[in-house]
Amino acid sequence: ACGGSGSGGSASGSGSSGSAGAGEYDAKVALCLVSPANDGAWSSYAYNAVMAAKELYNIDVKYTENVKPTDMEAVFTDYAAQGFDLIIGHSFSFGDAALAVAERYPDVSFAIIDGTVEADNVASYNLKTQESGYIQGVLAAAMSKTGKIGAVAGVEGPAIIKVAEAYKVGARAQNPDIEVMTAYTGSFDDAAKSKEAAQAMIDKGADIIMGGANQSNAGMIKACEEAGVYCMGELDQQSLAPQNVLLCNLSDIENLVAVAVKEVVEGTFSGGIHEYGYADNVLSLTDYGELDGEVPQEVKDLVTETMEKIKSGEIEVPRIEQITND
Amino acid sequence: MELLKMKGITKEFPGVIANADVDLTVEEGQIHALLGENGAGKTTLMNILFGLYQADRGEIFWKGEPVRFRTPGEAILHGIGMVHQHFMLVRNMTVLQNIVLGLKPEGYPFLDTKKIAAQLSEVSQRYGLIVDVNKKIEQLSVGEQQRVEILKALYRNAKLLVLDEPTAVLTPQETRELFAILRSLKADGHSIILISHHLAEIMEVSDRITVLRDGRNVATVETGACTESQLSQMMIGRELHTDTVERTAMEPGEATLSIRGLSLSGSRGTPLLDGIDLEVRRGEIVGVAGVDGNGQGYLAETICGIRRQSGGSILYQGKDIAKSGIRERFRMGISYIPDDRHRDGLVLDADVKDNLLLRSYYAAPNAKHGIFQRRQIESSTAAAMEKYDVRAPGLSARVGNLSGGNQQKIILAREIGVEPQLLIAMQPTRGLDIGASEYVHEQLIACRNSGKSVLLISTDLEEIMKMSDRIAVIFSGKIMGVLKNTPDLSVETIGLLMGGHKLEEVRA
Amino acid sequence: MSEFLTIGFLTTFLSAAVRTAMPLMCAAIGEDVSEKAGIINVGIEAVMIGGAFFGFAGAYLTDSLLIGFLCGMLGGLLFSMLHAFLSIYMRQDQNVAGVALNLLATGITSYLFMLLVNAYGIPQIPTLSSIPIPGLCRIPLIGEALFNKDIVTYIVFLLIVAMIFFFRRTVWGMSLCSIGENPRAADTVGLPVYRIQYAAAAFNGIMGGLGGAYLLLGQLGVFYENITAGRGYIALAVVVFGKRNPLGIFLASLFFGAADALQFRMQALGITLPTQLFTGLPYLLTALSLLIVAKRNSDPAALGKPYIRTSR
Amino acid sequence: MLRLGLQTAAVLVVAVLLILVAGANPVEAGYYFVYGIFGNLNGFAEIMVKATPLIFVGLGVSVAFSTGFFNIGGEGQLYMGALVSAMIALWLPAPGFVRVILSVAASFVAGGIWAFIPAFLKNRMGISETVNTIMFNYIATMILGIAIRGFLQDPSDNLPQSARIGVEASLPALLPPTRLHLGFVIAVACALLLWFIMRRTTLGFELRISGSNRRSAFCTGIPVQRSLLLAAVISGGLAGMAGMSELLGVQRRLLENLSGGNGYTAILVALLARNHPLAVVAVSIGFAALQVGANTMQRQMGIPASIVSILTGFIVVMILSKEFVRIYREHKRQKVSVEQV
Ligand SMILES: Nc1ncnc2c1ncn2[C@@H]1O[C@H](COP(=O)(O)OP(=O)(O)OP(=O)(O)O)[C@@H](O)[C@H]1O
Ligand SMILES: Nc1ncnc2c1ncn2[C@@H]1O[C@H](COP(=O)(O)OP(=O)(O)OP(=O)(O)O)[C@@H](O)[C@H]1O
Ligand SMILES: [Mg+2]
Ligand SMILES: [Mg+2]
Repeated sequence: ACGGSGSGGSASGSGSSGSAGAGEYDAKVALCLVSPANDGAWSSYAYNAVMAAKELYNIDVKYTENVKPTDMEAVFTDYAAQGFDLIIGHSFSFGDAALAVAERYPDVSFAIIDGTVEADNVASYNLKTQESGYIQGVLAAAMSKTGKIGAVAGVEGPAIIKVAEAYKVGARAQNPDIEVMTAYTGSFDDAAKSKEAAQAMIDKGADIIMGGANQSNAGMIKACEEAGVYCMGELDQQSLAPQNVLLCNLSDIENLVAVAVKEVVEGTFSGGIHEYGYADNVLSLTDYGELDGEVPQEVKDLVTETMEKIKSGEIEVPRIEQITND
Repeated sequence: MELLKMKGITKEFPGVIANADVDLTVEEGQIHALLGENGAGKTTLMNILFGLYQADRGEIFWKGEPVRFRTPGEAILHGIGMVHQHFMLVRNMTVLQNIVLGLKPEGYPFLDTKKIAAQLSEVSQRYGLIVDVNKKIEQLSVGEQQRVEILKALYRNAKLLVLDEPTAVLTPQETRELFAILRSLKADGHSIILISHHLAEIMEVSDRITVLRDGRNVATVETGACTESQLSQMMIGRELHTDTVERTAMEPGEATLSIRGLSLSGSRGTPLLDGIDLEVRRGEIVGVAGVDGNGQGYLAETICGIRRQSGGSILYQGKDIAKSGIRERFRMGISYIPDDRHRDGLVLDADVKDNLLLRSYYAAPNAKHGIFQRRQIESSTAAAMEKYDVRAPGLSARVGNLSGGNQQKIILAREIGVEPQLLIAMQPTRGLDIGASEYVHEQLIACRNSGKSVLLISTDLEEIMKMSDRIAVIFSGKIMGVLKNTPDLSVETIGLLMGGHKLEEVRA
Repeated sequence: MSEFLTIGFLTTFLSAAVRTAMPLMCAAIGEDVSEKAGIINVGIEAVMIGGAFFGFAGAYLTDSLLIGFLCGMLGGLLFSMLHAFLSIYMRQDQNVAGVALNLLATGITSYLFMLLVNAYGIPQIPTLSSIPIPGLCRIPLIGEALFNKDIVTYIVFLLIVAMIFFFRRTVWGMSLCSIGENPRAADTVGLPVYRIQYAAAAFNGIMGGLGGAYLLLGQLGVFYENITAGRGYIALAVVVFGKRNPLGIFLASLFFGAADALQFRMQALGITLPTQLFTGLPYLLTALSLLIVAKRNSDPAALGKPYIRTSR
Repeated sequence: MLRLGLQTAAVLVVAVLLILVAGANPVEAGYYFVYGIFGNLNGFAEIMVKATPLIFVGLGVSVAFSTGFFNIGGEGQLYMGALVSAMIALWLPAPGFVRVILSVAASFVAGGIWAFIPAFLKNRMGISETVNTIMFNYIATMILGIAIRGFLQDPSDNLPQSARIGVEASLPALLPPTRLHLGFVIAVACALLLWFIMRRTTLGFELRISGSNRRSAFCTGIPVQRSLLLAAVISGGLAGMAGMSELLGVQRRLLENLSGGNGYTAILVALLARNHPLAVVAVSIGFAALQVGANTMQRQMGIPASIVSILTGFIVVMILSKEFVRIYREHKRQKVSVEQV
């Protein structure tokens, strides 16, 4: 699933010089990432999405990985000056750069994934990931035999916190007595810490754990594999331990990036803060893979039912962006 | 029989030819002295023999066979041992560990301390090289460390022992002990190469002498067949004019320095100086004699303010200077020539100019408002260099690259050039050749003759007797007695005081 | 709070501490030997990431953990020898060489990983399994921590014992120390100073590589950029905190492992402090621990100074 | 000259190989590299922008190195400087320019303190600064992380970052629309000042001498302790100013990873500049140009970022090995002379 940055050379199209006329394409799209394109999680989502869009539409795609905060504005300026139609900043931290550059290049559209900024030509594309946290909480609570479940998250930021908090809410909605442990490793890199955090929860009796630490989820999944308990990951992490990973939040961010590209190509782009959830078919979950037979039918029904309720608005999942202590 | 023959050895360092076509032949069972001024190339020649340096040209024959030593290890294997000018000991390891280092001792690869200690005591008994093998090097005196070095060489079955300036750090007694050891080694069939600047010592102990000058052979002579003055003439290439500056007869004036009950305690409260009383008057050189390590360094450093006294008082020109810092004391006229110039007196990585400025860089006219007056500095330091005959490529030459003698002259220029009221000179000629030593002595006497005070601290009794108006003997942090340096004062008297006997006992 | 004192909690906690300590222990033991020979390598992080990547690649491509570990040690060796070349042969500042090494290793491993991913998709490998030692692993409290571990852990334990013996009882250990203290003295008694320094650096590379490889082959099974996440820097601190002796290093790495293990156990118990405090805790402890051991400075006298035989 | 040519050739060969293996066209890459640097005003200004923090920290590191304080803590000192600047720029009820001036001073003090602690521990207790400054980097990162999630967090949302600093309290732009800002001028001014201090003043003399031989300096009455601590403070202070400059000149918001490794890169800068303040400026600009060119390459062609790290590391290794031929000859001469003996 993960293409890796090595194909980047080919992504640039053939060797025309810097001033490729926009005429050949319907649109020119630039993607800016904060980590390597092949991190197997956060940045890979976006990379895969634009590459998929390239297949779908007649667009030119370029990308830059490992952009440091102080370089963001420079990267945006450069792409904008070259006449790109859409510049995607794949992290909230691109927000300032987008606002600053957008003012100077009113014809360019800027999309910030998971952002908080808006302007005429700047849109933030956000996910109601709390919804998937909630569903996973319901599932975990329903599956748990010990009455103890866990969530291992990465760096504390609102995008991560809101999932973990909704996980608690969902779990308690299913089973008010459930004990939910959460831990933040402070890193998306340190898989060993993620593993240690999961192990600590397993040692305390947790029998199902959700991961919210991008690529370092691998450590958490490893711990669950060794202990023989269930867990939930992201993207295609099911393949890491098919006998343990119940399901993953599927490609949610991929869809989000795809939406942004689609809007620009189709001319429906508008500034503002756009939020998408299950109702928009942007969020989804994988199936149970090899564990299909292990999940009782009533639990499966419960998950489907919960998802329907969220879609219909019957359940409004709260967005909690500060860690709560209970 | 010829044990060693070095032929046509040539060694060049960037800019210097240290050895030019040098020959050296050492007979079995002989003590062969190597003589030469500072920088003549003695150490270099020995380092080549020992495999530390590689000669650019030349041959070495060992017992008649041509040999090549790429590393010291190879030289050791052939039976060459070397006691370096600066000891090669690992300070935080024990004597025993230092001695077996690099060998495959009994029990190898394990360290069988007991067995080795037994073997060692055999060797040390035989030559009277007594040391406690379980002590760490840092606990030993310099003389003991030298014994360890010799023991180290002998334990390796050294047939030829090279000693580079071994007596520079020893007291007369220790030197005598060393020579006894050397003689017994010789009697045992060992050969010895001895480097020293002390002609008397060489005359006393050696069988043959090779003299080097500017990296070249000057002569090789039988010891009996030449005199000291001939030797020094060969070394420096001219007649040595001794004692040109005489101590003029003069009545000393009032006390410049007056020390009362001075004491200093170490980190664990051990007394390093213990109730010292001492006076230095105007127009007088007071010599402090004593075996190394009896508190001389502490005394000098306490007077200069480097260490803070724990009791008693130091009156300088009648004022108590207990509260003054190092710089303040210097400005009041207290200068200091430290014994370890590399450690305490010079910044080897800095240039000549900076080293000359160390004491006065901040003061007018060198600096105004913290900014250097460069012209002023250039001219004043150049003048100092000229006046004190510092031979260096220029003001911006790195001091680390100068010879010891020239390094010492920089210190003299800095400390004496300011015309101090009180000069504390500690081992001021250690490691210097005769010419340089003579120069230092002249400067000290000139200082005294102009009515200043000099406190000369030295372990070289000869120097003390030659230079001082009065002699204080220090032992174990105490002054054992102060004697007037009259012609009837005997070396024996001082020697007894140095050994810890009380003045009353000695007089009795 | 009482939960902290149950046997169950302590048992799993100690076991976690040992597990977390392992990579640190390997790297620190290697670094200690290197520093004893006078070579300080602040690029030990690079050595670990080298071990991690090459170990991973080796195991992935050959399906053999053994070959993986060998490749890892070789990878660590490679980076360590580059540092050794710069600091011994080229006589450069060892710290600068270390910083350069860190830069280089991050780049090289992530570049090679990119090539690996392009060729094979997202790679994953199995990890070592535990081999409980019958009887001993039942000992309450410490049985789980010390005697229910994988083979590499046991080997490292044995190595620690061997190192204690090496330094205290053998001529080799003594020779090694003499080089860090006074290389010229060592040279003049015929010890091959440079060769021993290279050997010490090689050992450092092998151990650092093992530490990095262990992180992947013993614990995680996946690789990505920067996966060692600063453990090399902690290993440097472990050496100092452990007073540069093997037993001390064993205990110091356990201490840091325990700090890490405690962090997540506290979070799991719902004890909430800012998580930055938790993640920063090991470093804070390290800085404090440096203060504690400060009174007895154990730096070898010639540490970090290039030895040049022909100068003086 | 020959050596320089050979080394340049070697770097080029490695670069071409890496690019080829990554599946891209080296000629095109070379075009974009040069284009990025010289192709437009923006790229040119970017070089100065990227050089600015390197100059500050590089100067700091060079002061520390020349007094024997091995400061690997530039990263942490930078963060502390940025943190304090952010607090002043955001909170102080004063006119913008006053806040800027106070920020400049306060960032120096904050970075200085962050270097002072390990320096003090080194001088008083003999704690090796190499390890300690690294630990202080992590501790500073930790404090920053707590700050932007707590008392400094932007109240308008929950992101781990501070509020945005207004234009009035920022370093003015020099060449709009490029990002070139006053920080660059301040950095160059610092370099000149430092050069003057180190070479022409008694203070610089004290710093240099104390660094070369503490004991001799002490015995001749130079205030050694004070000098060494002062050098550390200057070193950390300059790194702190880098934080201020990045914050008020570029980012205008405090967030994680503001430094992006400048604290470590600066060590290499100081090495290549041989601790000479003016050379630090030149080398920093060189490093920045390399990055700007490489970034353009990456943006246009998707060439992986890791290639830049490899090349930078490789160049440094080459420079560290520049004496290789001389040392090799030295060894060889020894061997030859042995053969002749
Ligand atoms: N490592 C070195 N590098 C450069 N030059 C050196 C080195 N060692 C010695 N020299 C040069 O060789 C010459 C001879 O030095 P050497 O140490 O052999 O003199 P020496 O006779 O031992 O003097 P001293 O009596 O002062 O010990 C010196 O003038 C010096 O210039
Ligand atoms: N590293 C070096 N590089 C160049 N020349 C050197 C070096 N070390 C020493 N020298 C040269 O060595 C010569 C003599 O120095 P040496 O150290 O032998 O003097 P010294 O009187 O023996 O000093 P000391 O008595 O303190 O040992 C000087 O002329 C100097 O040029
Ligand atoms: Mg000599
Ligand atoms: Mg000498």
